Amino acid sequence: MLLESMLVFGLVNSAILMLMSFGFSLTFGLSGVANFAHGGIYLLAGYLAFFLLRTLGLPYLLAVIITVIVTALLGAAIYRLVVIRVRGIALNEVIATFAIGISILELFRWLGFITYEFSLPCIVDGRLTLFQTTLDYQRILIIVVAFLMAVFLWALTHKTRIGLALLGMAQNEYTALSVGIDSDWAATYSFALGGAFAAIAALMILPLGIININIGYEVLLIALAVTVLGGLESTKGLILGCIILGYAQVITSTLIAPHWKEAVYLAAILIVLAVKPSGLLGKFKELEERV
Amino acid sequence: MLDIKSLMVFYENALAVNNLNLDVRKGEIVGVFGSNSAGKTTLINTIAGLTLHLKWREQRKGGQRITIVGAQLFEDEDIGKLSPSERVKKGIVLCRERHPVFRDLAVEENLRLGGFLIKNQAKVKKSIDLVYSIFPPLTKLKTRKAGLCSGGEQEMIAIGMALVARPKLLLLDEPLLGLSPAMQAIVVQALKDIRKLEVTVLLTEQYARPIMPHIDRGFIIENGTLIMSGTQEELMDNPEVISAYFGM
Amino acid sequence: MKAGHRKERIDRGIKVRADEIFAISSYREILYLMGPRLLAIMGLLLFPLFRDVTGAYWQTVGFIACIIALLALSWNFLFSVGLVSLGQAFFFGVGAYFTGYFNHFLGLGPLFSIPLATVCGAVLCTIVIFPVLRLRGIYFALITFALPLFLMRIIEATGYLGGTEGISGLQRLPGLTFSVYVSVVVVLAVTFIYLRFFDTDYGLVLRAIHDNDMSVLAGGLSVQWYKAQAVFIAALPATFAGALMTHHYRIVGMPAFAMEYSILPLTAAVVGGTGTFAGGVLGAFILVPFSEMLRAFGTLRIVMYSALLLLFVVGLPEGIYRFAQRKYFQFERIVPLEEEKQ
Amino acid sequence: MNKKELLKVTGLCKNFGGVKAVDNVSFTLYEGESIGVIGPNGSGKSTLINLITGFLKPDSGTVLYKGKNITGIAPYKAVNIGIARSFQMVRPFYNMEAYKNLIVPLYSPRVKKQLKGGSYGDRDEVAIQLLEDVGFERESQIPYKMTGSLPHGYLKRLELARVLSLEPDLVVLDELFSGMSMSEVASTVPILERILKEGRNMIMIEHRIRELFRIVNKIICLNFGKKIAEGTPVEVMQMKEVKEAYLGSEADSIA
Repeated sequence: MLLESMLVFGLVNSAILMLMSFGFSLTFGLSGVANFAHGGIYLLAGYLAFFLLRTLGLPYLLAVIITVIVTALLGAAIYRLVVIRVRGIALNEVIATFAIGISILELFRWLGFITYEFSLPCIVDGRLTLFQTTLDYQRILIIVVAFLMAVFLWALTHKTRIGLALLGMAQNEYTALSVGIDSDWAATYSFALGGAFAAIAALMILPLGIININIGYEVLLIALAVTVLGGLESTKGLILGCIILGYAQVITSTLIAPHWKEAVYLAAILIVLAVKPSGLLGKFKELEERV
Repeated sequence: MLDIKSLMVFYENALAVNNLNLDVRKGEIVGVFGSNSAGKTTLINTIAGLTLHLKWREQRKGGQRITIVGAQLFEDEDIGKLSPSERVKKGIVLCRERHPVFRDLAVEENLRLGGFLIKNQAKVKKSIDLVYSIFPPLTKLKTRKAGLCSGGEQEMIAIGMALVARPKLLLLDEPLLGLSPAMQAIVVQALKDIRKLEVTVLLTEQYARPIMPHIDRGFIIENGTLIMSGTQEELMDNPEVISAYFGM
Repeated sequence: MKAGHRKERIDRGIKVRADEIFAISSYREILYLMGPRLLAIMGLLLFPLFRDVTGAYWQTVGFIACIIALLALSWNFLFSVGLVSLGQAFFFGVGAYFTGYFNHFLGLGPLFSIPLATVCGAVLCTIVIFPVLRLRGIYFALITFALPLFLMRIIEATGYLGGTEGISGLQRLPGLTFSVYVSVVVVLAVTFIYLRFFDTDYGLVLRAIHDNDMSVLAGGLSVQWYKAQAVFIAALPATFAGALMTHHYRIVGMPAFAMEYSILPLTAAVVGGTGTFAGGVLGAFILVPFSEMLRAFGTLRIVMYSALLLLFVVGLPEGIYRFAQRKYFQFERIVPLEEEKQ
Repeated sequence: MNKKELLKVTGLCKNFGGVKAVDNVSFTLYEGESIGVIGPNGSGKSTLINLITGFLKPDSGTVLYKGKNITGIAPYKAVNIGIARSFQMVRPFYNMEAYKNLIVPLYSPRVKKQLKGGSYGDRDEVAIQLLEDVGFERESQIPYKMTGSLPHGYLKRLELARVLSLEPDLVVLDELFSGMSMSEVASTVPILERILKEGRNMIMIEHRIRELFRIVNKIICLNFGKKIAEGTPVEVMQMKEVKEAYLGSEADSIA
């Protein structure tokens, strides 16, 4: 019974991690910019949805659409207004987006969004009992959405012209320019997509608990941990990283103690990176070395 | 077709291209020769708009100042202020030096990206088939990642990509750089095929020798300054040119 | 700008006159070169003496500025070796906890616990970071960003070292003026030592790693080993800052790993100009008083730092120090292009 | 044969994403010899060098140097036992003066001991001397200029100077001549010949076959990661495989 629930909740946990880190990894993979504002965008989406649903009382679907569009625009705006000016200097990209993320998060803290009243409704209520493990529909939905996102990402980058162009841009900017792909256009697109993904993740995951400022930092940390673990630029690696971390967390919190959960990230990252600096499935380095 | 008049390019205080005049007529293959850091790449990047892109970027960053002055006319139209992608739309396509490909994409995907600005997919398909007919070895490699191809194959992909974009004027930056003699021969052969497609070619090279028999006119630049220009025969007759760029 | 002209930057004064050799010929030129430096040094050294003028509050602000300056110096040192740290709080917190441990559990006085904590802290930091030193750029930044947060969690989870309460009631330092003096002298000393250090061949090797680590490897030097040494040297002022601050306030707790100690030095370094030691110090002395003035805004302060950080990263990426240096040593002029055509 | 083996490579393999970059390559370099490696682009020449100098770890196979197994050795250790390499794409320290570039190799354990003295200035003189050896004009400003502002040909020679500063027994050069002008190549060849006369050994990847043949006395030809030929330059040029894979039909007119 313990084993079974560990398996199931490990899967749920992995799916949650994946949703959280998808937007970040997408933006990084397609534009080469690590968007440290990811956590801020994620939380902003949560509060926006809360505002639309609870305060304005809009229908659920409409609220979701507005949230996704607004965060996508925000993502695009972050690129257009800020990152575009520091593009190409990795340190400044990181610092600039980091600053944006912190501003968003701390602004919410200052505005007083720190009480326990903020929560989002589940899309579907109810639960399902499989053998001896009870699972609510929201968590099942999370698994489904995570899967759909992976499929979407794959289809986008392999089947569409735009996705292909984005991939090309990430690999060799000047060559992309010389065949007529506008680099700023491509990066704006990837930031918008990353923002939209963050919003979807927020809408799926936040109903499981209350909305809290510190979640913003945590999401960023998780996104970083998972992408570094799996190897930046590799979607397969990302999924693998999520599964490893997801299960590791569930196992530590059931077998040892819940508050050790966080320590698992650090240990996992340190071990993986010490052994394999390019991450589990990071293959770019290998190609680079081939002179 | 292309007319460059008194072009000057500065990187901060360093003069990369100095008061250069150059023209390319329709249907020609024109070579620009010069040693390393003579300004060839800057010249060709300026024509393709990459230097302008870099200038914009540096401006935004507040980094080094790039100054471009002079007239750049393409089919009697001023292209001096156009972005790289607008120039591609006009038919100026650049194939950069050192065979730059999208290393993590399959060969076929690379070629498809070459036709990024062409909306008509059937047309792109046709162009890709054309590339395969010019470079038969690529046919076998369609699904291989470009980064895993050999340098010669990558050069073929890079030129192929540029061809898929349907250029009127094809800019080739050092197409023979670092290639084995056998591979050089293939590229030179491809040049002949490309000429048949009524594509005008402007290319740069350090060692003129393998490519010399196939060009119509040549320009020789040194430290960013044009020191000599002429038809193929005129250049071949000049002993100085021969010793400096042909290694005889 | 007029058509046919372009702007040009030219070195002013001495450098132009004698291309590589500095020929100092007059007091005016000596003053031109030394003036700004002397002014800064004298200002810093005299500051603690004016307690009556500034009041204890601004003396404390000066002290905190020195602490941040030390962290910024450490950040800049790491940056010069090609390591970008987003977690100076890690070094700071380790130093703070070490001194707290030495003082509280082993009963060592500040005279011993601070230096000991500085060295032990730096050693521990180096050991922790050693396995990930092979990482470059963003990867390394991610790790350092995560480190203090995780240490905080671990202390919280295990309850070691006082857990969430921290360790309080540490031995006091002689007084505010003493603390300020110590910090000012250390800031000046570290700046000077670091600057001289990078002129030696050993320092050159470290700078070379920043430029191109593959070439350093091909030059027969172990990059990881030298980076580890650099981390140790860079950690020293940061752990010292943590230890000094701990004794000054007589308490160490989880806030020692707070984000503030990561963001402030980073901002100071960026505002001052990344890679310039004096710039980082300058940045700290601009930023800390500024942040004190914003204290009334509560948590909005952090938003304002971030905004400032953003403003500088985007608007003046070279930083105040380099900007000022350029304006001081170079001038710009408009040159007509016709002159340069050959 | 009573010649001493300096470097013995046996069955070296390296895979990249399923493609065999180096496939079962073996060869032996005897003391006093120099080997040239030729082959089409992407045939694994650079990978082979990376494997020997420790920049890549082989999947299988061994590298013996002076009888000691150095397979998968750390690159800096390889340097310190006397194997120094140059890079095909130059990798100088752009933000330093040209001569300061050489301080780094001069600081390595291999050379450090031989230079007496402290930390200031002593190595500078040695560095400038080395730059002069590879053709930097001593009287000019060039050795003192920022590396970033030097023309490419100088960077290539700087790369050579770095290798020489390490006083290697085995010099490994990866396409040194690519990117040099005709006259630069012409002036560099005697330097290489002098290095050989000093009793050092050399492995050289090169496309400039004519210059290569003046310097080396043995050629290895790679194609698709496999060794397809080995022998004296004249022998190798006669081989059918080499002609097909590397020289192409227009071989005679180019080489």
